[in-house]
Amino acid sequence: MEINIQGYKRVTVVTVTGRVDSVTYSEFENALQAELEQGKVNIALDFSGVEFISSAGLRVLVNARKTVKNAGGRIVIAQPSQQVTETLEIAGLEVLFEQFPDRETAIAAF
Amino acid sequence: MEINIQGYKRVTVVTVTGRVDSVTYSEFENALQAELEQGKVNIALDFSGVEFISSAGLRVLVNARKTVKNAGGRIVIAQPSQQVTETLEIAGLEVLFEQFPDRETAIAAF
Amino acid sequence: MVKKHMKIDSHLDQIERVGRFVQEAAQDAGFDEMESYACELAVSEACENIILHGYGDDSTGEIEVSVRTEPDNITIELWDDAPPFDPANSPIKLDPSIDDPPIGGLGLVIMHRVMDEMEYNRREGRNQLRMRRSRKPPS
Amino acid sequence: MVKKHMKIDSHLDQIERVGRFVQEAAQDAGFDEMESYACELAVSEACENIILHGYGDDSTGEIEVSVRTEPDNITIELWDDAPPFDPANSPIKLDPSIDDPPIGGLGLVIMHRVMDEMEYNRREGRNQLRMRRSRKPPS
Ligand SMILES: Nc1ncnc2c1ncn2[C@@H]1O[C@H](COP(=O)(O)OP(=O)(O)O)[C@@H](O)[C@H]1O
Ligand SMILES: Nc1ncnc2c1ncn2[C@@H]1O[C@H](COP(=O)(O)OP(=O)(O)O)[C@@H](O)[C@H]1O
Repeated sequence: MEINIQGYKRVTVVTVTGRVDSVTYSEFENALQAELEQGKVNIALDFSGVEFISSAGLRVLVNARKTVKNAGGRIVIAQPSQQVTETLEIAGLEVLFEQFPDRETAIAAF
Repeated sequence: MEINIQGYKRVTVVTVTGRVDSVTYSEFENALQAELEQGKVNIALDFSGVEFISSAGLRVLVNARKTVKNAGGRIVIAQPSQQVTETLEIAGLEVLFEQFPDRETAIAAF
Repeated sequence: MVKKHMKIDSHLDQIERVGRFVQEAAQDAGFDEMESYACELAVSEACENIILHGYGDDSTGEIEVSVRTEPDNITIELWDDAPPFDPANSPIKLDPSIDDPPIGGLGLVIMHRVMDEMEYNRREGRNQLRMRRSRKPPS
Repeated sequence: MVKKHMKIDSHLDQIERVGRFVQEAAQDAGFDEMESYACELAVSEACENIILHGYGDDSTGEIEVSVRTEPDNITIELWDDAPPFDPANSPIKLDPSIDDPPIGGLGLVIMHRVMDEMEYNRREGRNQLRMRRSRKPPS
Protein backbone atom coordinates (compact mmCIF):
# COMPACT_ATOMS: atom_id res chain seq x y z
CA MET A 1 0.00 0.00 0.00
CA GLU A 2 1.14 3.52 -0.77
CA ILE A 3 -0.37 6.70 0.56
CA ASN A 4 0.02 10.13 -0.93
CA ILE A 5 -1.47 13.28 0.55
CA GLN A 6 -2.23 16.50 -1.29
CA GLY A 7 -3.54 19.31 0.83
CA TYR A 8 -5.67 21.96 -0.82
CA LYS A 9 -7.52 24.97 0.52
CA ARG A 10 -10.81 23.27 1.23
CA VAL A 11 -10.06 19.61 0.82
CA THR A 12 -7.32 17.09 1.41
CA VAL A 13 -6.87 14.44 -1.27
CA VAL A 14 -5.60 11.14 0.09
CA THR A 15 -4.44 8.82 -2.68
CA VAL A 16 -4.17 5.16 -1.75
CA THR A 17 -2.80 2.44 -3.98
CA GLY A 18 -2.44 -1.29 -3.46
CA ARG A 19 -4.09 -3.37 -0.76
CA VAL A 20 -5.98 -2.00 2.23
CA ASP A 21 -6.34 -5.04 4.44
CA SER A 22 -5.60 -6.44 7.88
CA VAL A 23 -1.87 -6.01 7.23
CA THR A 24 -1.94 -2.40 6.03
CA TYR A 25 -5.07 -0.78 7.45
CA SER A 26 -3.31 0.81 10.42
CA GLU A 27 -0.96 2.74 8.17
CA PHE A 28 -4.00 4.11 6.32
CA GLU A 29 -5.70 4.84 9.64
CA ASN A 30 -2.66 6.73 10.94
CA ALA A 31 -2.41 8.83 7.79
CA LEU A 32 -6.06 9.84 8.05
CA GLN A 33 -5.71 10.44 11.77
CA ALA A 34 -2.82 12.83 11.20
CA GLU A 35 -4.96 14.89 8.83
CA LEU A 36 -7.93 14.93 11.17
CA GLU A 37 -5.73 16.09 14.03
CA GLN A 38 -4.67 19.03 11.90
CA GLY A 39 -8.32 19.94 11.47
CA LYS A 40 -8.51 18.62 7.92
CA VAL A 41 -12.05 17.28 7.98
CA ASN A 42 -12.87 17.45 4.30
CA ILE A 43 -11.31 14.44 2.66
CA ALA A 44 -11.43 13.10 -0.88
CA LEU A 45 -10.05 9.59 -1.14
CA ASP A 46 -8.52 8.81 -4.53
CA PHE A 47 -9.09 5.05 -4.57
CA SER A 48 -8.39 4.52 -8.27
CA GLY A 49 -5.37 2.39 -7.45
CA VAL A 50 -6.85 0.25 -4.69
CA GLU A 51 -6.72 -3.38 -5.80
CA PHE A 52 -8.17 -4.91 -2.67
CA ILE A 53 -9.97 -3.56 0.37
CA SER A 54 -11.22 -5.80 3.14
CA SER A 55 -13.39 -5.19 6.18
CA ALA A 56 -10.28 -3.93 7.98
CA GLY A 57 -10.09 -1.08 5.45
CA LEU A 58 -13.83 -0.47 5.58
CA ARG A 59 -13.67 -0.09 9.34
CA VAL A 60 -11.13 2.71 8.94
CA LEU A 61 -13.45 4.42 6.47
CA VAL A 62 -16.50 4.14 8.69
CA ASN A 63 -14.60 5.44 11.71
CA ALA A 64 -13.09 8.33 9.78
CA ARG A 65 -16.52 9.24 8.44
CA LYS A 66 -17.90 9.41 11.95
CA THR A 67 -15.04 11.65 13.12
CA VAL A 68 -15.22 14.13 10.25
CA LYS A 69 -19.02 14.23 10.41
CA ASN A 70 -18.89 15.20 14.05
CA ALA A 71 -16.43 17.93 13.14
CA GLY A 72 -18.67 19.25 10.37
CA GLY A 73 -16.62 17.69 7.56
CA ARG A 74 -17.17 15.19 4.84
CA ILE A 75 -15.38 12.24 3.33
CA VAL A 76 -15.95 11.22 -0.28
CA ILE A 77 -14.39 8.78 -2.71
CA ALA A 78 -12.84 9.88 -5.99
CA GLN A 79 -12.62 7.49 -8.92
CA PRO A 80 -12.97 4.26 -6.94
CA SER A 81 -11.56 1.17 -8.58
CA GLN A 82 -14.10 -1.54 -9.44
CA GLN A 83 -12.88 -3.49 -6.44
CA VAL A 84 -13.64 -0.61 -4.08
CA THR A 85 -17.14 -0.11 -5.49
CA GLU A 86 -17.78 -3.86 -5.34
CA THR A 87 -16.60 -4.17 -1.73
CA LEU A 88 -18.69 -1.23 -0.56
CA GLU A 89 -21.74 -2.75 -2.19
CA ILE A 90 -21.16 -6.20 -0.78
CA ALA A 91 -20.76 -4.70 2.69
CA GLY A 92 -23.85 -2.53 2.19
CA LEU A 93 -21.88 0.63 2.89
CA GLU A 94 -22.09 2.32 -0.52
CA VAL A 95 -24.73 4.73 0.75
CA LEU A 96 -22.30 6.16 3.30
CA PHE A 97 -19.68 7.40 0.86
CA GLU A 98 -20.42 9.63 -2.08
CA GLN A 99 -18.44 8.42 -5.09
CA PHE A 100 -17.16 10.70 -7.87
CA PRO A 101 -15.94 9.65 -11.30
CA ASP A 102 -12.65 11.56 -11.01
CA ARG A 103 -10.51 13.64 -8.67
CA GLU A 104 -11.61 16.88 -10.27
CA THR A 105 -15.33 16.46 -9.59
CA ALA A 106 -14.61 15.16 -6.08
CA ILE A 107 -12.45 18.18 -5.26
CA ALA A 108 -14.92 20.59 -6.82
CA ALA A 109 -17.69 19.17 -4.62
CA PHE A 110 -16.22 20.79 -1.51
CA MET B 1 -11.60 27.31 -31.58
CA GLU B 2 -13.70 25.12 -29.30
CA ILE B 3 -15.12 26.07 -25.95
CA ASN B 4 -16.29 23.71 -23.26
CA ILE B 5 -17.80 24.80 -19.97
CA GLN B 6 -17.93 22.80 -16.78
CA GLY B 7 -19.76 24.40 -13.89
CA TYR B 8 -18.81 23.41 -10.37
CA LYS B 9 -19.94 24.60 -6.98
CA ARG B 10 -17.35 27.32 -6.52
CA VAL B 11 -15.71 27.61 -9.89
CA THR B 12 -16.52 27.40 -13.57
CA VAL B 13 -13.92 25.72 -15.75
CA VAL B 14 -13.80 27.10 -19.28
CA THR B 15 -11.78 24.89 -21.61
CA VAL B 16 -10.59 26.52 -24.81
CA THR B 17 -8.80 24.75 -27.63
CA GLY B 18 -7.39 26.03 -30.91
CA ARG B 19 -6.80 29.67 -31.86
CA VAL B 20 -7.98 32.68 -29.88
CA ASP B 21 -7.44 35.52 -32.32
CA SER B 22 -9.14 38.36 -34.16
CA VAL B 23 -11.37 35.83 -35.93
CA THR B 24 -12.52 33.89 -32.88
CA TYR B 25 -12.19 36.17 -29.86
CA SER B 26 -15.81 37.27 -29.82
CA GLU B 27 -17.03 33.72 -29.44
CA PHE B 28 -14.75 33.36 -26.44
CA GLU B 29 -15.90 36.72 -25.12
CA ASN B 30 -19.56 35.73 -25.45
CA ALA B 31 -19.02 32.44 -23.65
CA LEU B 32 -17.36 34.21 -20.73
CA GLN B 33 -20.00 36.91 -20.75
CA ALA B 34 -22.76 34.33 -20.45
CA GLU B 35 -21.11 32.90 -17.34
CA LEU B 36 -20.56 36.30 -15.79
CA GLU B 37 -24.19 37.22 -16.35
CA GLN B 38 -25.18 34.13 -14.39
CA GLY B 39 -23.06 35.36 -11.52
CA LYS B 40 -20.24 32.91 -12.17
CA VAL B 41 -17.32 35.12 -11.23
CA ASN B 42 -14.78 32.47 -10.31
CA ILE B 43 -13.30 31.17 -13.51
CA ALA B 44 -10.53 28.71 -14.24
CA LEU B 45 -9.44 28.75 -17.86
CA ASP B 46 -8.11 25.44 -19.11
CA PHE B 47 -5.79 26.70 -21.84
CA SER B 48 -3.86 23.48 -22.36
CA GLY B 49 -5.16 23.23 -25.91
CA VAL B 50 -4.66 26.84 -27.00
CA GLU B 51 -2.23 26.86 -29.93
CA PHE B 52 -2.29 30.58 -30.58
CA ILE B 53 -3.56 33.60 -28.67
CA SER B 54 -3.17 37.12 -30.00
CA SER B 55 -3.83 40.53 -28.49
CA ALA B 56 -7.50 40.10 -29.42
CA GLY B 57 -7.66 37.15 -27.04
CA LEU B 58 -5.64 38.94 -24.37
CA ARG B 59 -8.09 41.85 -24.45
CA VAL B 60 -10.93 39.47 -23.65
CA LEU B 61 -8.92 38.15 -20.71
CA VAL B 62 -8.07 41.57 -19.36
CA ASN B 63 -11.68 42.73 -19.65
CA ALA B 64 -13.05 39.60 -18.02
CA ARG B 65 -10.56 39.96 -15.19
CA LYS B 66 -11.74 43.47 -14.53
CA THR B 67 -15.39 42.39 -14.47
CA VAL B 68 -14.94 39.44 -12.14
CA LYS B 69 -12.65 41.44 -9.86
CA ASN B 70 -15.29 44.11 -9.44
CA ALA B 71 -17.77 41.37 -8.59
CA GLY B 72 -15.44 39.86 -5.99
CA GLY B 73 -14.36 36.98 -8.19
CA ARG B 74 -11.17 35.71 -9.70
CA ILE B 75 -9.95 34.37 -13.00
CA VAL B 76 -7.00 31.99 -13.20
CA ILE B 77 -5.36 29.90 -15.88
CA ALA B 78 -5.06 26.13 -15.61
CA GLN B 79 -2.32 24.27 -17.43
CA PRO B 80 -1.54 26.95 -20.02
CA SER B 81 0.09 25.77 -23.22
CA GLN B 82 3.60 27.08 -23.86
CA GLN B 83 2.12 29.48 -26.40
CA VAL B 84 -0.21 30.99 -23.81
CA THR B 85 2.57 31.44 -21.26
CA GLU B 86 4.84 32.93 -23.93
CA THR B 87 2.20 35.38 -25.16
CA LEU B 88 1.33 36.57 -21.66
CA GLU B 89 5.01 37.17 -20.97
CA ILE B 90 5.63 39.00 -24.22
CA ALA B 91 2.63 41.23 -23.53
CA GLY B 92 3.78 41.75 -19.94
CA LEU B 93 0.48 40.49 -18.59
CA GLU B 94 1.67 37.34 -16.83
CA VAL B 95 1.40 39.04 -13.45
CA LEU B 96 -2.34 39.50 -13.91
CA PHE B 97 -3.27 35.86 -14.23
CA GLU B 98 -2.27 33.21 -11.75
CA GLN B 99 -1.21 30.09 -13.64
CA PHE B 100 -1.64 26.55 -12.29
CA PRO B 101 0.06 23.41 -13.59
CA ASP B 102 -3.20 21.47 -13.93
CA ARG B 103 -6.97 21.72 -13.69
CA GLU B 104 -7.00 20.11 -10.29
CA THR B 105 -4.80 22.65 -8.55
CA ALA B 106 -6.60 25.49 -10.31
CA ILE B 107 -10.00 24.26 -9.16
CA ALA B 108 -8.75 23.58 -5.65
CA ALA B 109 -7.51 27.17 -5.40
CA PHE B 110 -11.07 28.54 -5.16
CA MET C 1 -13.95 -30.84 -11.91
CA VAL C 2 -10.68 -29.39 -10.62
CA LYS C 3 -9.37 -29.63 -7.06
CA LYS C 4 -6.59 -27.52 -5.64
CA HIS C 5 -5.08 -27.33 -2.20
CA MET C 6 -2.78 -25.08 -0.21
CA LYS C 7 -1.79 -24.37 3.38
CA ILE C 8 -0.72 -21.23 5.22
CA ASP C 9 0.60 -20.35 8.64
CA SER C 10 -1.60 -18.23 10.86
CA HIS C 11 0.01 -14.99 9.82
CA LEU C 12 -2.01 -12.08 8.44
CA ASP C 13 0.47 -11.54 5.62
CA GLN C 14 -0.32 -15.02 4.31
CA ILE C 15 -3.93 -14.08 3.53
CA GLU C 16 -2.94 -12.41 0.26
CA ARG C 17 -1.71 -15.77 -1.05
CA VAL C 18 -4.97 -17.52 -0.22
CA GLY C 19 -6.93 -14.71 -1.85
CA ARG C 20 -4.94 -14.97 -5.06
CA PHE C 21 -5.29 -18.75 -5.03
CA VAL C 22 -9.08 -18.53 -4.74
CA GLN C 23 -9.41 -15.69 -7.20
CA GLU C 24 -7.52 -17.59 -9.88
CA ALA C 25 -9.59 -20.71 -9.27
CA ALA C 26 -12.79 -18.69 -9.63
CA GLN C 27 -11.61 -17.24 -12.93
CA ASP C 28 -10.79 -20.74 -14.12
CA ALA C 29 -14.35 -21.71 -13.27
CA GLY C 30 -15.60 -18.96 -15.59
CA PHE C 31 -16.38 -16.27 -13.02
CA ASP C 32 -15.87 -12.71 -14.23
CA GLU C 33 -13.32 -10.40 -12.65
CA MET C 34 -15.60 -8.91 -10.01
CA GLU C 35 -17.18 -12.22 -9.08
CA SER C 36 -13.72 -13.67 -8.66
CA TYR C 37 -12.74 -10.66 -6.61
CA ALA C 38 -15.77 -11.22 -4.36
CA CYS C 39 -14.65 -14.81 -3.71
CA GLU C 40 -11.15 -13.59 -2.91
CA LEU C 41 -12.62 -11.04 -0.51
CA ALA C 42 -14.88 -13.53 1.29
CA VAL C 43 -12.16 -16.11 1.81
CA SER C 44 -9.76 -13.40 2.98
CA GLU C 45 -12.30 -12.35 5.60
CA ALA C 46 -12.68 -15.94 6.74
CA CYS C 47 -8.92 -16.37 7.08
CA GLU C 48 -8.55 -13.08 8.90
CA ASN C 49 -11.13 -14.19 11.47
CA ILE C 50 -9.46 -17.55 11.97
CA ILE C 51 -6.07 -15.92 12.46
CA LEU C 52 -7.24 -13.08 14.72
CA HIS C 53 -10.19 -14.53 16.61
CA GLY C 54 -9.50 -18.27 16.33
CA TYR C 55 -5.77 -18.56 16.82
CA GLY C 56 -5.48 -15.22 18.57
CA ASP C 57 -1.88 -14.45 19.37
CA ASP C 58 -0.75 -17.91 18.44
CA SER C 59 1.05 -17.66 15.12
CA THR C 60 2.03 -21.32 14.99
CA GLY C 61 -1.41 -22.40 13.73
CA GLU C 62 -2.24 -23.41 10.21
CA ILE C 63 -5.09 -22.99 7.78
CA GLU C 64 -5.66 -25.55 5.06
CA VAL C 65 -7.44 -24.36 1.97
CA SER C 66 -8.95 -26.55 -0.68
CA VAL C 67 -10.83 -25.33 -3.70
CA ARG C 68 -13.03 -27.36 -5.99
CA THR C 69 -14.23 -25.85 -9.21
CA GLU C 70 -16.73 -27.00 -11.78
CA PRO C 71 -17.93 -24.82 -14.62
CA ASP C 72 -19.74 -21.86 -13.03
CA ASN C 73 -19.26 -23.20 -9.50
CA ILE C 74 -16.66 -22.85 -6.81
CA THR C 75 -16.48 -24.58 -3.44
CA ILE C 76 -13.89 -23.46 -0.92
CA GLU C 77 -13.04 -25.35 2.23
CA LEU C 78 -11.05 -23.95 5.12
CA TRP C 79 -9.70 -26.16 7.92
CA ASP C 80 -8.17 -24.86 11.11
CA ASP C 81 -7.27 -26.15 14.59
CA ALA C 82 -8.45 -23.16 16.57
CA PRO C 83 -11.25 -23.36 19.15
CA PRO C 84 -14.69 -24.14 17.71
CA PHE C 85 -16.49 -21.28 16.00
CA ASP C 86 -19.38 -21.45 13.55
CA PRO C 87 -19.37 -18.52 11.10
CA ALA C 88 -22.16 -20.12 9.04
CA ASN C 89 -24.76 -19.72 11.77
CA SER C 90 -23.51 -16.69 13.67
CA PRO C 91 -26.05 -13.93 13.91
CA ILE C 92 -25.28 -11.14 11.44
CA LYS C 93 -27.03 -7.90 10.64
CA LEU C 94 -27.26 -7.68 6.87
CA ASP C 95 -28.81 -4.21 6.71
CA PRO C 96 -26.73 -1.74 8.65
CA SER C 97 -28.43 1.50 9.50
CA ILE C 98 -27.00 4.54 7.83
CA ASP C 99 -26.98 6.66 10.93
CA ASP C 100 -25.05 4.18 12.98
CA PRO C 101 -23.08 1.95 10.65
CA PRO C 102 -21.46 -1.09 12.23
CA ILE C 103 -17.76 -1.09 12.92
CA GLY C 104 -17.53 -4.75 13.79
CA GLY C 105 -19.25 -7.66 12.13
CA LEU C 106 -18.41 -6.66 8.56
CA GLY C 107 -16.34 -9.76 7.92
CA LEU C 108 -19.24 -12.15 8.47
CA VAL C 109 -21.58 -9.88 6.49
CA ILE C 110 -19.22 -9.97 3.52
CA MET C 111 -18.80 -13.75 3.64
CA HIS C 112 -22.56 -14.34 3.77
CA ARG C 113 -23.32 -11.83 1.02
CA VAL C 114 -20.73 -13.22 -1.35
CA MET C 115 -21.41 -16.91 -0.82
CA ASP C 116 -24.54 -18.76 -1.79
CA GLU C 117 -24.02 -21.39 0.88
CA MET C 118 -21.91 -21.60 4.02
CA GLU C 119 -21.66 -24.79 6.02
CA TYR C 120 -19.76 -25.30 9.23
CA ASN C 121 -18.72 -28.61 10.78
CA ARG C 122 -16.52 -29.51 13.67
CA ARG C 123 -14.69 -32.62 12.47
CA GLU C 124 -11.89 -34.56 14.19
CA GLY C 125 -11.29 -31.63 16.54
CA ARG C 126 -10.95 -29.15 13.69
CA ASN C 127 -13.08 -26.35 12.26
CA GLN C 128 -14.26 -27.02 8.73
CA LEU C 129 -15.91 -24.19 6.84
CA ARG C 130 -17.31 -24.95 3.41
CA MET C 131 -18.39 -22.04 1.19
CA ARG C 132 -20.05 -22.34 -2.20
CA ARG C 133 -20.88 -19.89 -4.93
CA SER C 134 -22.42 -20.24 -8.38
CA ARG C 135 -21.76 -17.84 -11.19
CA LYS C 136 -24.48 -15.21 -11.42
CA PRO C 137 -26.19 -14.66 -14.76
CA PRO C 138 -24.95 -11.33 -16.14
CA SER C 139 -27.33 -8.62 -14.98
CA MET D 1 20.09 33.14 -47.46
CA VAL D 2 16.50 32.16 -48.29
CA LYS D 3 13.78 34.50 -49.54
CA LYS D 4 10.10 33.66 -49.56
CA HIS D 5 7.08 35.67 -50.55
CA MET D 6 3.32 35.54 -50.22
CA LYS D 7 0.29 37.78 -50.54
CA ILE D 8 -3.07 37.89 -48.76
CA ASP D 9 -6.32 39.78 -49.08
CA SER D 10 -7.24 42.13 -46.26
CA HIS D 11 -9.39 39.54 -44.50
CA LEU D 12 -8.81 38.61 -40.86
CA ASP D 13 -9.11 34.94 -41.65
CA GLN D 14 -6.04 35.20 -43.90
CA ILE D 15 -3.77 36.10 -40.98
CA GLU D 16 -3.42 32.47 -39.93
CA ARG D 17 -1.73 31.72 -43.27
CA VAL D 18 0.80 34.51 -42.84
CA GLY D 19 1.52 33.37 -39.32
CA ARG D 20 2.22 29.83 -40.42
CA PHE D 21 4.39 31.08 -43.28
CA VAL D 22 6.52 33.14 -40.92
CA GLN D 23 6.66 30.50 -38.22
CA GLU D 24 7.95 27.90 -40.66
CA ALA D 25 10.55 30.29 -42.01
CA ALA D 26 11.73 31.05 -38.49
CA GLN D 27 12.12 27.36 -37.73
CA ASP D 28 14.08 26.94 -40.95
CA ALA D 29 16.40 29.69 -39.73
CA GLY D 30 17.09 27.64 -36.60
CA PHE D 31 14.74 29.39 -34.16
CA ASP D 32 13.24 27.16 -31.50
CA GLU D 33 9.53 26.53 -31.23
CA MET D 34 8.71 29.42 -28.92
CA GLU D 35 10.93 31.90 -30.76
CA SER D 36 9.21 30.92 -33.99
CA TYR D 37 5.85 31.25 -32.28
CA ALA D 38 6.82 34.75 -31.14
CA CYS D 39 7.58 35.75 -34.75
CA GLU D 40 4.25 34.30 -35.86
CA LEU D 41 2.53 36.28 -33.14
CA ALA D 42 4.24 39.58 -33.98
CA VAL D 43 3.53 39.39 -37.68
CA SER D 44 -0.07 38.39 -36.98
CA GLU D 45 -0.48 41.51 -34.87
CA ALA D 46 0.99 43.63 -37.64
CA CYS D 47 -1.39 42.16 -40.22
CA GLU D 48 -4.38 42.55 -37.91
CA ASN D 49 -3.59 46.23 -37.51
CA ILE D 50 -3.20 46.76 -41.24
CA ILE D 51 -6.52 45.01 -41.92
CA LEU D 52 -8.51 46.65 -39.14
CA HIS D 53 -6.93 50.08 -38.73
CA GLY D 54 -5.27 50.57 -42.13
CA TYR D 55 -7.79 49.20 -44.59
CA GLY D 56 -10.70 49.55 -42.19
CA ASP D 57 -13.86 48.20 -43.72
CA ASP D 58 -12.24 47.84 -47.11
CA SER D 59 -11.66 44.15 -47.68
CA THR D 60 -10.31 44.57 -51.21
CA GLY D 61 -6.85 45.55 -49.98
CA GLU D 62 -3.79 43.37 -50.04
CA ILE D 63 -0.81 42.67 -47.85
CA GLU D 64 2.43 41.44 -49.34
CA VAL D 65 4.70 39.47 -47.10
CA SER D 66 8.31 38.65 -47.78
CA VAL D 67 10.60 36.79 -45.47
CA ARG D 68 14.36 36.57 -45.65
CA THR D 69 16.17 34.11 -43.47
CA GLU D 70 19.81 33.56 -42.75
CA PRO D 71 21.07 31.22 -40.07
CA ASP D 72 19.80 32.61 -36.74
CA ASN D 73 18.19 35.64 -38.39
CA ILE D 74 14.80 36.45 -39.82
CA THR D 75 13.67 39.61 -41.61
CA ILE D 76 10.00 40.07 -42.40
CA GLU D 77 8.66 42.77 -44.68
CA LEU D 78 5.00 43.74 -44.92
CA TRP D 79 3.71 45.99 -47.72
CA ASP D 80 0.23 47.50 -47.83
CA ASP D 81 -1.63 50.24 -49.69
CA ALA D 82 -3.54 51.60 -46.71
CA PRO D 83 -3.11 55.19 -45.46
CA PRO D 84 0.31 55.93 -43.97
CA PHE D 85 0.97 54.63 -40.47
CA ASP D 86 4.28 54.12 -38.73
CA PRO D 87 4.16 51.30 -36.16
CA ALA D 88 7.93 51.44 -35.70
CA ASN D 89 7.85 54.85 -34.07
CA SER D 90 4.41 54.96 -32.48
CA PRO D 91 4.49 55.64 -28.78
CA ILE D 92 3.96 52.47 -26.78
CA LYS D 93 3.88 51.72 -23.10
CA LEU D 94 6.03 48.70 -22.50
CA ASP D 95 5.32 48.36 -18.80
CA PRO D 96 1.62 48.24 -18.16
CA SER D 97 0.58 48.86 -14.59
CA ILE D 98 -0.99 45.94 -12.83
CA ASP D 99 -3.85 47.90 -11.36
CA ASP D 100 -4.98 49.34 -14.64
CA PRO D 101 -3.81 47.08 -17.42
CA PRO D 102 -4.18 48.39 -20.97
CA ILE D 103 -6.95 47.10 -23.16
CA GLY D 104 -5.69 48.73 -26.33
CA GLY D 105 -2.14 49.01 -27.54
CA LEU D 106 -1.20 45.39 -26.93
CA GLY D 107 -0.53 44.70 -30.59
CA LEU D 108 2.25 47.26 -30.88
CA VAL D 109 3.70 46.17 -27.53
CA ILE D 110 3.90 42.60 -28.74
CA MET D 111 5.53 43.56 -32.04
CA HIS D 112 8.17 45.68 -30.34
CA ARG D 113 8.92 43.12 -27.66
CA VAL D 114 9.33 40.28 -30.11
CA MET D 115 11.37 42.08 -32.74
CA ASP D 116 14.90 43.36 -32.34
CA GLU D 117 14.40 46.04 -34.98
CA MET D 118 11.39 47.62 -36.61
CA GLU D 119 11.75 50.01 -39.50
CA TYR D 120 8.96 51.85 -41.29
CA ASN D 121 9.14 53.51 -44.70
CA ARG D 122 6.54 55.05 -46.93
CA ARG D 123 7.67 54.01 -50.41
CA GLU D 124 5.91 54.57 -53.72
CA GLY D 125 2.66 55.37 -51.92
CA ARG D 126 2.78 52.18 -49.88
CA ASN D 127 3.52 51.28 -46.27
CA GLN D 128 6.62 49.19 -45.84
CA LEU D 129 7.27 47.66 -42.42
CA ARG D 130 10.50 45.76 -41.94
CA MET D 131 10.96 43.65 -38.79
CA ARG D 132 14.09 41.78 -37.80
CA ARG D 133 14.92 39.28 -35.12
CA SER D 134 18.04 37.30 -34.25
CA ARG D 135 17.97 34.02 -32.46
CA LYS D 136 18.50 34.45 -28.74
CA PRO D 137 21.19 32.40 -27.02
CA PRO D 138 19.42 29.75 -24.93
CA SER D 139 18.90 31.13 -21.45
N1 LIG E 1 -12.88 -17.90 13.51
C1 LIG E 1 -13.41 -17.29 14.58
N2 LIG E 1 -13.14 -17.74 15.84
C2 LIG E 1 -13.67 -17.12 16.90
N3 LIG E 1 -14.49 -16.06 16.82
C3 LIG E 1 -14.81 -15.59 15.62
C4 LIG E 1 -14.28 -16.16 14.45
N4 LIG E 1 -14.76 -15.46 13.39
C5 LIG E 1 -15.56 -14.51 13.89
N5 LIG E 1 -15.59 -14.55 15.23
C6 LIG E 1 -16.38 -13.68 16.12
O1 LIG E 1 -17.37 -13.05 15.35
C7 LIG E 1 -17.27 -11.63 15.42
C8 LIG E 1 -17.64 -10.99 14.09
O2 LIG E 1 -16.65 -11.24 13.13
P1 LIG E 1 -16.52 -10.31 11.85
O3 LIG E 1 -17.87 -10.21 11.23
O4 LIG E 1 -15.43 -10.81 11.00
O5 LIG E 1 -16.19 -8.88 12.43
P2 LIG E 1 -14.94 -8.40 13.25
O6 LIG E 1 -13.85 -9.35 12.98
O7 LIG E 1 -14.72 -7.06 12.69
O8 LIG E 1 -15.38 -8.36 14.70
C9 LIG E 1 -15.84 -11.41 15.84
O9 LIG E 1 -15.71 -10.20 16.54
C10 LIG E 1 -15.54 -12.60 16.72
O10 LIG E 1 -16.04 -12.36 18.01
N1 LIG F 1 -1.69 49.86 -39.67
C1 LIG F 1 -2.29 50.84 -38.93
N2 LIG F 1 -2.93 51.83 -39.55
C2 LIG F 1 -3.50 52.81 -38.82
N3 LIG F 1 -3.48 52.86 -37.48
C3 LIG F 1 -2.85 51.90 -36.81
C4 LIG F 1 -2.21 50.84 -37.50
N4 LIG F 1 -1.64 50.04 -36.58
C5 LIG F 1 -1.93 50.55 -35.37
N5 LIG F 1 -2.65 51.70 -35.51
C6 LIG F 1 -3.10 52.54 -34.40
O1 LIG F 1 -2.34 52.22 -33.25
C7 LIG F 1 -3.19 51.84 -32.17
C8 LIG F 1 -2.54 50.77 -31.32
O2 LIG F 1 -2.49 49.57 -32.04
P1 LIG F 1 -2.33 48.22 -31.26
O3 LIG F 1 -1.18 48.34 -30.35
O4 LIG F 1 -2.29 47.10 -32.23
O5 LIG F 1 -3.62 48.09 -30.34
P2 LIG F 1 -5.14 48.01 -30.72
O6 LIG F 1 -5.22 47.49 -32.11
O7 LIG F 1 -5.66 47.07 -29.73
O8 LIG F 1 -5.69 49.38 -30.54
C9 LIG F 1 -4.46 51.42 -32.85
O9 LIG F 1 -5.56 51.58 -32.00
C10 LIG F 1 -4.52 52.32 -34.04
O10 LIG F 1 -5.10 53.56 -33.67
